[in-house]
Amino acid sequence: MIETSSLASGALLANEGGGGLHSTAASGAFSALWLVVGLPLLGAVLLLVGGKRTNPFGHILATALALGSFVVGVLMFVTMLDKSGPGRSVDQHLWTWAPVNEFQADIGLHLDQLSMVFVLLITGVGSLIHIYSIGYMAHDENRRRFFAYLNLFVAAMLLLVLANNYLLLYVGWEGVGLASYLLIGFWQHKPSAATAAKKAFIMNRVGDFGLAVAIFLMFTTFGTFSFEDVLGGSATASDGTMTAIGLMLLLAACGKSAQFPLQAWLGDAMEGPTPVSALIHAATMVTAGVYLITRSAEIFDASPDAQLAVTIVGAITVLFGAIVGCAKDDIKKALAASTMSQIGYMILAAGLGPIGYAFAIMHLVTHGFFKAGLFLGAGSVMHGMNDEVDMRRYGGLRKYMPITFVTFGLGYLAIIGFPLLSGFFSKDKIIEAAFAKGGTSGWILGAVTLLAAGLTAYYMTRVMLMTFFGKERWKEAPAGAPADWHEPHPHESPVSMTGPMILLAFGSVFAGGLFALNDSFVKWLTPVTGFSHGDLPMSEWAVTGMAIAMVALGTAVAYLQYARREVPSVAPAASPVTVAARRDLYQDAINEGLVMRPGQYLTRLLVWFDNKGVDGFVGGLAAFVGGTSARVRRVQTGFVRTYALSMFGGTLLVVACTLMARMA
Amino acid sequence: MSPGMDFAAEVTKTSTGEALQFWVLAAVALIGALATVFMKKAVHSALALVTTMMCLAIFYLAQGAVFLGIVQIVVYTGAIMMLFLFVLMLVGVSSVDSLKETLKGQRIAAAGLGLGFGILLTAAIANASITHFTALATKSAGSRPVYPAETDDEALRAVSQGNVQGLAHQIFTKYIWAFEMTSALLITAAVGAMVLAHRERLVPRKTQRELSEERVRDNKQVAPLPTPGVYARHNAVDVPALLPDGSVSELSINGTLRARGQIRDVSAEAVHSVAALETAGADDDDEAWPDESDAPASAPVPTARQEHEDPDPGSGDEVGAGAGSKEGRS
Amino acid sequence: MNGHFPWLTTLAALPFVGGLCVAAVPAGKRRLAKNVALLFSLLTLAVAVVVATKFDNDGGRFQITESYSWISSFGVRWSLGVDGIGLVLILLTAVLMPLLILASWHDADEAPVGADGSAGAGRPAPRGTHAFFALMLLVEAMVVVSFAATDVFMFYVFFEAMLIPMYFLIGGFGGAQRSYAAVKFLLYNLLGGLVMLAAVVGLYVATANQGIGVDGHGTFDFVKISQAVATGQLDIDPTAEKALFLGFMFAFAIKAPLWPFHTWLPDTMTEATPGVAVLVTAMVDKVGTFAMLRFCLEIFPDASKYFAPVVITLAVIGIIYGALLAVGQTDIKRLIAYTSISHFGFIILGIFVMTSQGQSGATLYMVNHGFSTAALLLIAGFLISRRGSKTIADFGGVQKVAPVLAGTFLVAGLATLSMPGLAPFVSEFLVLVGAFTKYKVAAIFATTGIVLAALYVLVLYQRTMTGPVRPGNEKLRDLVPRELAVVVPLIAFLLVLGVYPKPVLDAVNPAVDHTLSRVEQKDPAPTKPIEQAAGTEAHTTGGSK
Amino acid sequence: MNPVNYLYLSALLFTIGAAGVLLRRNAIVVFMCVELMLNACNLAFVTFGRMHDNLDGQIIAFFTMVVAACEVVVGLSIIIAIFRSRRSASVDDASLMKW
Repeated sequence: MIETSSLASGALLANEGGGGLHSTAASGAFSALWLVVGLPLLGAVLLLVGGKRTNPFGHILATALALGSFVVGVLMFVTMLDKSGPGRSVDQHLWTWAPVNEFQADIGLHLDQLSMVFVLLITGVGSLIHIYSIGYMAHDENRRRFFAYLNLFVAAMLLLVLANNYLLLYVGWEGVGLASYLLIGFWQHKPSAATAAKKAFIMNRVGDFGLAVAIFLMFTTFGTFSFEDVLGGSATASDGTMTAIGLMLLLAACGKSAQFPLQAWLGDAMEGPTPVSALIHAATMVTAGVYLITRSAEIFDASPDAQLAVTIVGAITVLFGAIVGCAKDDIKKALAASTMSQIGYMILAAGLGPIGYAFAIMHLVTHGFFKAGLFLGAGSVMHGMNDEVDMRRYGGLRKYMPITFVTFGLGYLAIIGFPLLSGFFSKDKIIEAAFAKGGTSGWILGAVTLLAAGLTAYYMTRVMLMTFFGKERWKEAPAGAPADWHEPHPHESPVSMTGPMILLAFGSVFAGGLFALNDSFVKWLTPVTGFSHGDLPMSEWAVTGMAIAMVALGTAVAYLQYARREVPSVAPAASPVTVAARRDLYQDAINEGLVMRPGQYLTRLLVWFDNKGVDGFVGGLAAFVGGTSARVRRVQTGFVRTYALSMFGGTLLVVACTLMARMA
Repeated sequence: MSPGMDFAAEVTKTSTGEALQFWVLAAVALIGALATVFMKKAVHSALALVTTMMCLAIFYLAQGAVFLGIVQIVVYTGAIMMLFLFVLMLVGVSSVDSLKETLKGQRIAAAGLGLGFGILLTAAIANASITHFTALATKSAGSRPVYPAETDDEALRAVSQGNVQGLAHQIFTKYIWAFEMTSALLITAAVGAMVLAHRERLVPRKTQRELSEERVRDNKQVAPLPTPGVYARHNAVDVPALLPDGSVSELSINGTLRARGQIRDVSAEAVHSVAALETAGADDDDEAWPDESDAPASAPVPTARQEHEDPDPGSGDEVGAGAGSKEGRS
Repeated sequence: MNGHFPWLTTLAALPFVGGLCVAAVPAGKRRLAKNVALLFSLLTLAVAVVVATKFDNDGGRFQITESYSWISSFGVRWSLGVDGIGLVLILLTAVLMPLLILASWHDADEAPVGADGSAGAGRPAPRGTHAFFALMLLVEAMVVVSFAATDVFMFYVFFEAMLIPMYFLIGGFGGAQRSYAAVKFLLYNLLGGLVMLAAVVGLYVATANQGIGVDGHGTFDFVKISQAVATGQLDIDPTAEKALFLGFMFAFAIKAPLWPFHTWLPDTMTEATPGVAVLVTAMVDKVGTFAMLRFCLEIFPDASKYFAPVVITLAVIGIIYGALLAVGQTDIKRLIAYTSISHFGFIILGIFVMTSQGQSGATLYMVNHGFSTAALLLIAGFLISRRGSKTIADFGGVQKVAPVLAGTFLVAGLATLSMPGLAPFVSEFLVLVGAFTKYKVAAIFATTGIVLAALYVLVLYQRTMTGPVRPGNEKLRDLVPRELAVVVPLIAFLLVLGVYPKPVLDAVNPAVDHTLSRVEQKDPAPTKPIEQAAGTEAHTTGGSK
Repeated sequence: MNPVNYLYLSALLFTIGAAGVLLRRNAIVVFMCVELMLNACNLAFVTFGRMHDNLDGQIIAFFTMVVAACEVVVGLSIIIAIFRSRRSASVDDASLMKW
C-alpha cells in the first residue's frame, strides 16, 4: 500500500546546513511512519463505526492506539537520533490523491526534526490526556464517542504536522477543526456548548479561507504546493506574491491559534470537557498556527512585510490575552486567555524570523507541558468541586487536593517564568529575541513581551491564590443558589487523572532546562528552521534580570490584591478597564456589530429579494400574462355574430392584402 | 385603340336581349336580397330570397347553364326553401323579429365592413378587368365550347350533345371522386339531421293513468286545465280563458303558442263589445246574443263570465281529453 | 462500431423496460412493484459497471459507441457513446437509483396531502406506488440517454422529455403546494428548452449551409460538428454563434440552475418527496451542467470564451447568494435547495474558467454533489417523515434521541461544507484552484463560499440536532435498516471519493483535456515554475539562511 | 353588355348576404343570408365558367349546391334542436360559448 517516494537524495549534498526540505525516502524504521497517523485514525473509525458494541472497551482501545502512536513516534525519534544531517528528513509517499495535469495532489508524509518535535508532543501529551480522560469521563454515557473524537483529533493533528504538502496540511488543518468542533460541542444538549462549537468552527473557517487562498497562490506561482518545491522556490518569487502568501498563511494561523482578530472563539471553546481544553485548546491544536508559520519559514523570510504583520499580530494578542486573563473569574477562561497570550508569544517569536523560530517552538513545547498540566489541574479541581468553574467560589483547596495543588503549582511557576523552570528558559529567549530584532520595533516588541511577562505573573498568581489559598468560600451558598444546593466535598482525583498531571509537572519543571542545555533544542531544529543570533542591544543578563523583575512585580501585586485582602465571592464593581477585560475587551460585541448583525440583515434582505425580486419578477411575468389574458378573453363574448364579424373583418383583411400584393 | 382592346370589346359583347334581361332581373335580385335582410318577418325574408334565387336561376339559364338553372329552381327554390318554410312554421310563422340591435357597435361595424367588402370586391373585379376572355367569342359565334384540357373524342362528343351530357361526362369522369364524396356527405347529413331532430326518450312515456295519478298525488291541478276561450271571432285556441277575477289564464293556451307569446287577450274586447251590445241591444233585437243571457238582465256580463269560468263538473268528460292531450304536449 | 453488443442502448433500455414492467404489475401488489423497480435499478447498475469496465481511459474520445439511423430526413441518428465525463455521470445515476428507490420505499404508499392540507394521509392511492416507481425508472432511462447521446437532436429530445415524468413525479407526490411547484418546474424548463430548440434548428441550418452534413442536409452528429468546428470547416458567423450559444446556454442555465434562473429549484425541492428532490438535483440538473461542458464549449468555443466572464460572474453570485439564502431559510428542504444553488455555482464556475483543474473539478463536483446532496436530503427526508414537519424550529435535540440519524446527517452536512477527507472537498478545491489560476478575484469571492457553507450547515445542525430535546421529538425513531442501507453506501462513497478520487479523475481528465483543446485553452503556466528535472532531484536553493 | 356585370351583381349579393349574417338575430334568417352568399358565389362560378368556356365552373356550382343542401339540412335541425331546448331561435341567446 505504501509506495516509496522516488524523491532522491542526489541534491542533498549541496544542502548541508541549509534550510528547506530535502529528504530521503522513508525506509527502515521510518517506513512505519504512516502508522503514526494510521493508528489513532483506525481507533476513531473503529469506535465510530462499531457503535455501541465497542462501549465496554472503547476507551481502552483508543488510549492503547494513542500510546501505540506515541511508541512509534519514539521509535522514529530514536532512529532519527541515529542518523545525521539530511538523513533525518524523510518522505513517505502513500498514494496519489487528485491528479489533474499540473495539479498533483499527493497523500504523502514528511518527517523531519520539526515534525518530530510535534509528533512527540502530540502523541505524548495526547496519550496522557487519553489516560486522564478515562477517569474524567468515567461517568459519561457517551465516553466511547468522546474517545473516538479524541483519536480523530490526534490523527488529524498528526496529519497536519506530518503532511508533506500544503494541501494535505489543509486536510489535517480542517480535520483538527472538525475534531475541535465535535469535542467543544461534546455536551450537545447544552445550547451554549453547541453554539461555542459552531462559533469555533466558523471562525476557524475564516482562517481556512486564508490557507486555501495561500495554496491557490502557491499553485499559481509555482505550479505545486509541496513544501519542498514551494519553500525551495520562495526566494525566487516576487516580494508581492510572497507577502500575499505570507499574509494569507497568517490569517490561517490567526484562526487556528486564536490570534487577534480571530481570537473570540477560544474562550467559548472552554464549554468542552476539560481534557479537550487541555489537549486541543492549550497544548496542540491552537499551536498549529505557530507550526504553520515556522514550517513556512522560507516564505516569511522572503517577505519582511509579512513578518512584521506576524509580529504585530503576536504582540497584540500577547497583551490582549494577558489583559483578559487578569479579569476572568472562570478558571478555564482565565487559562484560555493565558493560552491566547502565550501563543501570542510564539507567534511573535515566529515573526522574528530565524532568530525566533526555534524559540517559538521551544516555548510551544514547554507551554504544551505546563498549560496541559494547568488545565488538567483545573479539571481535577472542577472534578472535586461539582464542576464549579468560578474561582470566586474556590479558595483554600490545597488541603483537600494536595497532588493537584503541587502539580498545578509547578505548572504555575513554569508559566510565570520562575527561574530554572521550563517557562523561564523559553520565554526569556523570546524576550531576548524580541530585543534582538533591533531598531525601534525591537524595543517595542521587547517592551511588550516584558510587560506581558509581568501580566502573566499577575494573572497566574491570581488564579493560584484564588483557587488554592485563602478562605474556603465554597462553603457558603452562593446568592440565588437553587434550593437543592449542597456544599461541595472537594477531594483528590483518581490515579488515572493525577498520574498524567504528575508526568506533565515533570515536563513543566525539567523540559526547559533540558532544551536549553547546550542549546540542544535549537541545534536540533536549525536544519529545518535555520537559526541566527541577533544582536542584543544589552547584555543577556540584563534582559533576564528585567524579566525576573517584571515577574516579581506582577506576583507581588497579585499577592497584595488577592492574598492580603479578602476575595469577594461575587465579582465586585470595577473600573471600566476591568469590566472591558471581563467582557473579553468587547470582542464579541465587535464581531456581532461588524459581522453578525449586518450579515443577518443582508440575509434577510436577500431572502426578501429572492421572494419578491427574482421570483417576484417571474411571478409578475406570469401574473401579467394571466391578467392580459383575462382582459383579452372578454373579446370572446359568446355571441356568434361577434365572431362572424371578426371573421368577416379577417376576410376583408386577407382580400385587401392579396389585392394590394397583386397591384404592387 | 390597341388591337387588344378591340378584341376585348369584341369578345365581351353579349346579346342585347341578355343585357336587357340582366338589368331588369339584377334589380329584382338585389331588391330581393335586400328584402331578405331587412324584412321583419322571417317568412317574408324567405319569400324575398326565393325571388332572388329565381332570378339567379334565370341568369344561369341565360348563361347556358341549363342544368344548373333547373336545379336551382327545383332543388333550391323548391326543396331547400320549402324546408326553410317548414322550419319557420315549426318555430312560429307569425313571430316578428325585433330589428333593434343589442350588440354595441355591431350594426355600424357590419355596415362598415360590408361596405368596405363590397367596394373591395367591386374594385377587384374592375381592376382585374377581364381583358382576355377566351371563350365568349366562340360561344357567341354559336360553335360548341372548346375544352383545351380535354381533347379526347368521347369528351368532345359528350359536350357536343349538350349541357347536361357535358356535365354528366365531367362529373362521372373527372370529378367522380368528388361526386362520390358528396354522396357520403349527403348520407351523413341526412343521418345527422335525424339524430339532431330526434328526441331521445329517457324515461318510458307515462300513460294517461299515471299522469292523472301523479296529479292527484301531488294535489296539483287535479281538475283538467281550463280550456281556451271559444270566441268564434278569433283563432279560438289562442284566446285564453279568464279567471274569476277577470285576468287571463295562460294555462288554457297551448304551450307552443305560449312560448311564442301568441296569446290573444280579448277579455277587455269582450267586455267592450258586451257593453256596446247592451247600449244597442234595446233597439236591435236581431243582434246575435245568446238568448239565455237575456234572462238575468241585471248583471249580464258577470253572468257570461261566470258561465264561462265555471265549467260544469259534469261536462268534464268532454273537455278532459283536450286538457289531457294539451298536458301531454307541454 | 456497430456489430458489437449495444451496451449503452441496453443500459438505457433496462430502466425503461423496468418502468413498463412496474406499471404492468397488478394494482394490489404494491410490494411486488417496488421489488421489480429495485431489481431493474440494480440490473441497470450492473450493466453500468460492465460499461465502466469496458471503458479504456487511454482509448479514444467516445467509446462503446453505437449509431443507428433514426429520422433520416433530418440526419438524426440514434448515436450513443461515452467519454470519461459521461461515464462517471452515468455511473452516478446508476448508483443513486437503487438507493433512491429504497429511500422512497414508503413515500408513494399513500395519496399525498391535498392542496388545502386536508385530504390524503392514510388514503391508499390505487396505482400511485406503481406510477411513482415507474416514473422514477423512466427518468433514469432518459438521464442515461442524455449523458450518452452523441447526437445533438437526440440529446435535445431526451433532455426535454425528462420533464414529463418529472412533472408527474413532482405534481403527483409530495407536499401541499406540489402542483404549484410542478407547474413552475415545467414552465421554467420548458421555456429554456424551447429557446434551445430554436438554437438546435439554427445549428442544423448552419451545418447545412456550410456543407457539414451529407448532400446539402445539415447534421446533428456531435462528433462531426465538433470536429468541423475544430478544423474551421464549420465557421459560424460570430453574431449567430453567440445567439446559438445563448440559446443552448439558456436552457442549461435554467436546468442547472444558474443564478438568477434558480427560483424553481427551492419550490420544487421543498414540495417534492425527498427521493424526487434528489432525482432533480443529483441527476436531472446534472444534465444541464454536463451539457454546458460538452455542447456549449465544444460547439461554440468562441462564444463560450466571449461569454465566460459573464457566466463566471453569475456563478460566483450564485455561490454567495445561494449560501446566504440558505442561512436565512426556516425550512430544512428549502435550505438544502439553496445549498445546491451555491454548489451549482461552483460547478458552473469550474466549467467556464476553462482550466483543466476547473473542469475536472467541476465534473468531479457533479458526482460528489450527487452523493452529498443525496445523503443530506434523504436523511433530512427521513427526519421529516418521522416528525411530519419541515420547519427547522420544530426540531431540536434529535442527537439525543436518534444518534445514528444525527451522526450520519452531520457527515452528510460536513460533506456539503466540503470537509477535507470527504468527496466534495477535492472537487471544490480543484474548481477553486482552477479558477484562481485565471480569475483571481472571482476565485477569492467564491472561496468565501466555504465560510458561508460552514455557517449554513452548522446552523442547521445546531438547530435541529443539538440542544435540549424539543417537545415533539422525544419519540423519534433512529434509522431503520432500510434507511441505513441507503445512507451507508452514500457515506461510503463520500469517504472513498474523498481520499481516493483518482479513478474518477483518471477517466475524466482525458475528456477534459480534449474539451480544452477544442476551446483552444491551456492552463496558465506558473509564474515561477519549479524545474521538474528528470530524476526529480532539482530542488536546490535552500532558503536564505 | 359585358358579362363582368354578373360578377358585380355576385359581389353585391355576397356582400348583402354577409351583412345580413352580421345583422340579423333570427337563426333562420341568418341561414337564409348564408344561402344568399352561396348563391352569389354560384353565380360567379357560372359566369367564370362561361368566360373561360369551361364546364368546371358549373360543376363547382353544382357541388356547392349539394353541400349547401347538406348544410341546410343539418343546420336547420340544429336550429330546431336549439329551439326545442331554449324556445328561441335567436343566435344571441345561444351565447354559452364564451370563456
